[in-house]
Amino acid sequence: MFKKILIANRGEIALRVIRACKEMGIQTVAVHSTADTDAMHVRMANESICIGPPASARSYLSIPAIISACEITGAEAVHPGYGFLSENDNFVDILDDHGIKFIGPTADHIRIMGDKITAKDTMSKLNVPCVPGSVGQVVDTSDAKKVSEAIGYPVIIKATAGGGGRGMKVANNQHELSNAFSSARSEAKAAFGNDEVYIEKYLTTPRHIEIQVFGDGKGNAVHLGERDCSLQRRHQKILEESPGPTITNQVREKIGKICSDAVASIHYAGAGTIEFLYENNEFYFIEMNTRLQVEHPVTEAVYGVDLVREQIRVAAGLEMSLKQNELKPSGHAIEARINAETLPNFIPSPGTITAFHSPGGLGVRMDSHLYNGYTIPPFYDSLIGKLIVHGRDRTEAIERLRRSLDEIIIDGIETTTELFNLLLNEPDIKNGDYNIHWLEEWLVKREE
Amino acid sequence: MFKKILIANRGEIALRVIRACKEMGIQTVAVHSTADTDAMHVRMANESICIGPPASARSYLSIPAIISACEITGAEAVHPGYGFLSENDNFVDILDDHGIKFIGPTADHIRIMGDKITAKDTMSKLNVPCVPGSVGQVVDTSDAKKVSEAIGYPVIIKATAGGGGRGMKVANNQHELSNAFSSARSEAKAAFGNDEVYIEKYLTTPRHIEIQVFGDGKGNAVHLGERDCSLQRRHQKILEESPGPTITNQVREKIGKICSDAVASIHYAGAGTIEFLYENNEFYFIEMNTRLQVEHPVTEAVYGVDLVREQIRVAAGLEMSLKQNELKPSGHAIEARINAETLPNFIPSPGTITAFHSPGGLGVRMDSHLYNGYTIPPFYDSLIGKLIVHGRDRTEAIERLRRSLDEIIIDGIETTTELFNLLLNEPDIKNGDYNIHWLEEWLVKREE
Amino acid sequence: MAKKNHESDVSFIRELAVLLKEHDLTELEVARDYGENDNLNVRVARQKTSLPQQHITIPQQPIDSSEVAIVAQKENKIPTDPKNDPGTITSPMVGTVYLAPEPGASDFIKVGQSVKEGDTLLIVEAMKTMNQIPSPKSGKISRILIADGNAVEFGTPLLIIE
Amino acid sequence: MAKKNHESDVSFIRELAVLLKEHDLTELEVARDYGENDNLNVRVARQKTSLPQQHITIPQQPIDSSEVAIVAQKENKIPTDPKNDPGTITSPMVGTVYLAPEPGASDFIKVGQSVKEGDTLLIVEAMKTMNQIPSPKSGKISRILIADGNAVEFGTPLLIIE
Repeated sequence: MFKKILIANRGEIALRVIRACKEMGIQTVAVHSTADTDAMHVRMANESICIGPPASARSYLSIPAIISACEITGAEAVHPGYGFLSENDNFVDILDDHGIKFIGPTADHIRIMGDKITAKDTMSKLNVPCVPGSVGQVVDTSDAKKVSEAIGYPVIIKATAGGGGRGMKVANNQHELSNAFSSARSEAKAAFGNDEVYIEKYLTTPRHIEIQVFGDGKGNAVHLGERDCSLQRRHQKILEESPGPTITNQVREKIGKICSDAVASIHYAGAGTIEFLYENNEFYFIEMNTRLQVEHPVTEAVYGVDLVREQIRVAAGLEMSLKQNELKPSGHAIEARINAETLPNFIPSPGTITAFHSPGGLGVRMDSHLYNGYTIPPFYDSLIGKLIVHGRDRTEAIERLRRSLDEIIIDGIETTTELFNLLLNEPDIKNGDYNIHWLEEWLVKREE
Repeated sequence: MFKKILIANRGEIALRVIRACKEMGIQTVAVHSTADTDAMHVRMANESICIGPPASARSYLSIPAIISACEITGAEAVHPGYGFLSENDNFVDILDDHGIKFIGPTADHIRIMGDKITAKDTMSKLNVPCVPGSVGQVVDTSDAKKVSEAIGYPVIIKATAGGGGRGMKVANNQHELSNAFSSARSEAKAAFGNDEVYIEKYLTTPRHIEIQVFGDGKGNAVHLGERDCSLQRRHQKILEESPGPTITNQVREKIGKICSDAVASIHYAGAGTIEFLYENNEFYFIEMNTRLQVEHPVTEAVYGVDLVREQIRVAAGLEMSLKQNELKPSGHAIEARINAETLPNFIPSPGTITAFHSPGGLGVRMDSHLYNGYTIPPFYDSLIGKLIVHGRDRTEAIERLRRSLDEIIIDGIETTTELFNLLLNEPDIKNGDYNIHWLEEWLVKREE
Repeated sequence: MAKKNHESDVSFIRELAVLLKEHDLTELEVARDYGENDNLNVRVARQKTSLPQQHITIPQQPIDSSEVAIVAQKENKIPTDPKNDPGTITSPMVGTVYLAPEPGASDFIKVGQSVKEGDTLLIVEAMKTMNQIPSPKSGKISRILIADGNAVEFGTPLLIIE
Repeated sequence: MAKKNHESDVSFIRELAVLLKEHDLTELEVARDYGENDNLNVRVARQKTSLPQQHITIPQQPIDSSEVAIVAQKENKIPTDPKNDPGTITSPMVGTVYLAPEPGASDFIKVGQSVKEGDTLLIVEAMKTMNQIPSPKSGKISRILIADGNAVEFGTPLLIIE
């Protein structure tokens, strides 16, 4: 087992990893920018290194600074958390060159899944259900028309290099196609310097269902069921739950096995998430995230596992302790992401926390790097806490979320806590009757 | 279901009950003394009533004040928590007279179990293993000698009306007996106004193992395994865990079934705990607590249940939702009781909390009524928080306890937090190798 | 002379008050001796606050029975804080207040009336028992702070005897 | 006279309040005697609020490599805080400092030496790369704050140029 791990991240996820390390008796090194000198992850780690100025590009994204921090502290492994360098294959290659273990999959797996077309090709060959669409890129309008007619309207045109919703256009019929096609291309060019696009079937009211997988890198893998993350605003997840309100045991077992078989066969190592759109009882592969997800605690609650501990174990060459026949979902878990943002427009609200009180009691987990007197710097993500509740069933989880939201005190800044109180009063949320458009439509309705 | 419940308690347990009520959509009434105006349970309840001055006898123990508070608020039921009026049969009778539901067993069951001799007789008839001893009270020295020879030395002489260690004397042999007998009697007389004593076999190095039971009052009951609460100082539990480090599945199933059968056959309603001494693989009944225990969260963690919710359900006449065949222990849980006390002599340390920070993350539950700026009054129990951790096995639970103890911040007063850091470094604790004398011996050793 | 001093003192104190607010202070103590040996003692304190009362969410549900209105909202019902008045008689128990010995009868006391120590002031009903509350001293009833049928907590101000 | 006193007193207290705030103090007590025996007693207090650094337990394990001593303990190694010195040159990167171009060679700079803008001051090794750190200005080396082989963070003070 590693003696010392460097955590190449900040905020709640750095704290999450440090907690796992402490429980495993592993020394921790926190890295931080000058803006994060007083951050919780710096305080909780055994050692800390300032690696650069506030701008992420020169600190948390600076590969030389992080490698150098490993060298001077003697850290044997790096946990990347999520975001920042967690899906940067180049970083993994450089760590390999320096003999430092990356706690995550191989650079090759990151590369494959990082390219949307290669990822889809790979998954398709591994029997993972994909959205019908073009084989590779589509170069011109006539090609686009042929493809679209074959798969049926509506279709969506997407940038090969894309992400975050940029370079995406929907065409509902043949007439809209050529405009959508050319505007997707020019947007892709502007956003990513690359105008390659591809076409897929456009699903109108799908849910976002993702399957948590875990591989040992030696050809064994398990799945840990699904999370329904359909409640999104601008492609940012707001609330996640497991089990998915519409997913039966039978459906879970079937898609779960497809996913674990797929990652097993490519000898995938560590935690991964295969994201799907789900409509009319069919799954359509979107992408695979080759890292820990923000919402991983939902799965931890339902399956009673520690995914970060497992990541570290597997990275250290130990056997995976997860066994498919022992992984039985129990109860229901919901995560509410609490952001330092002002409602209703979700404008970032950095500042000093003048009072902080965590909710407690049965079935409540709070993952937050806040403390009384902490100043949230304006340079990074606005996620300041994740409230995860677990109950024997969905109703109990919802009521537990409601009462623990009431207990949270975060003063001095604006937060999105109130949003969840409003959501939990909505019949659609109570009934689990929502899709990926529900939240944005609801927000529009509220403004009117 | 009840619309409104009055909680006849304070501190963390009042908060615990309020949380359960909120999750069940039940309105809550907090009662409080003038010393507790700013207490957390008062803040979290829907309504609050000041029932008297700081002295418990005139507030939390005042039956007229509590009944009256029920009447003016329209509360239909009372949850007594633990301590105070929770095992007062007279209180239950008066509530019955006023048509207010007591959330707990009947007054008769409380009466039976409140008298040590009747309790033992009852349990003995229900096949619950008891400590060999006198049949009823022992009136004189010659009688005492006969009994002691029959059961074998060492023996212990105990006050019938006793509790808290007062009126208890050990005799290791015949020569010590008459002194021990007469001093136990006079101590009993002084402490309880009643010099009735009885004699039992004295166990030298037993563990304290208790079985959590739950009955529906209609002849059905379940058990939820055991808790090992051997770490005690002056008969006060300090740390509890489940499963017990020395209890096998087979032993658990056997004693568990004996206990659940016993409470089922007397139509016991609600939560109860049957306490045993455990030595050489034998259980010896001590007493039955006819209420929720401080350490109930340990069981909740291992069995994934909400005991307070279940108490309320059963009191409201609903079916018990616990089913023996669904109650499977999972993982390991430990509770550390955090007291406002100054080490090494456990002297109460009331005062104002200048900083409070709860531990968080996976597998951590904090039940505490503290908040930043709260002033702990000097009039009540020194328990200020319970830190409960759950892990996949005992080692994981211990490491999780260690790291979460590190995260707690309680400034402004002295607490016993540091005690647990010391305990967790002891090989005996790591190995689960301790009995009811271990902690006191360890404390003496440390002072030397 | 004194008058003039008062004026300047008041303006001095006002300026201190402004200072206190402006600089987010919590305490300011000044002892100023004028005269031969001019002397100035100042103590300025600024305390960080932690978790102020109002930050704990107390979901105050509307209370349906008018009887218990006083329980949650007593601050609103009582014109000025009688807690500090030395003549205030507070309730010795939780219960329901009755001003008259029985329905339809006239009240035990009225504002302006003189009472002697031991005179019954009102009744607090608790556990179906009518508890006559005797006056702890002689004097004149200057205010009655509760209405017939009100629910009262332990310590709720009932009336003021001057 | 009194008026004038007030004014100067208030302005004096205002300055105290500003001091309090600027330096994050919680209390300031001044006793000032004017006149023959000028006398000034001051008490300054600063209270740690909420979650001060030292309350978070940072189990500082003994760091085995002398190289990284500076990482955890830099406050102890540096005599006075050079962060406020305008002539302080800080490390532009994380790495290991070398004062000489190669083992056995003499150091790039010595205390008392004059340097010109662009002169190499020392080397910071990061990712096996030797990064020569040029002087950002001309001046005289007044202090060297790190030792050969020390590990440095981003922003660690390296030396002072006057």
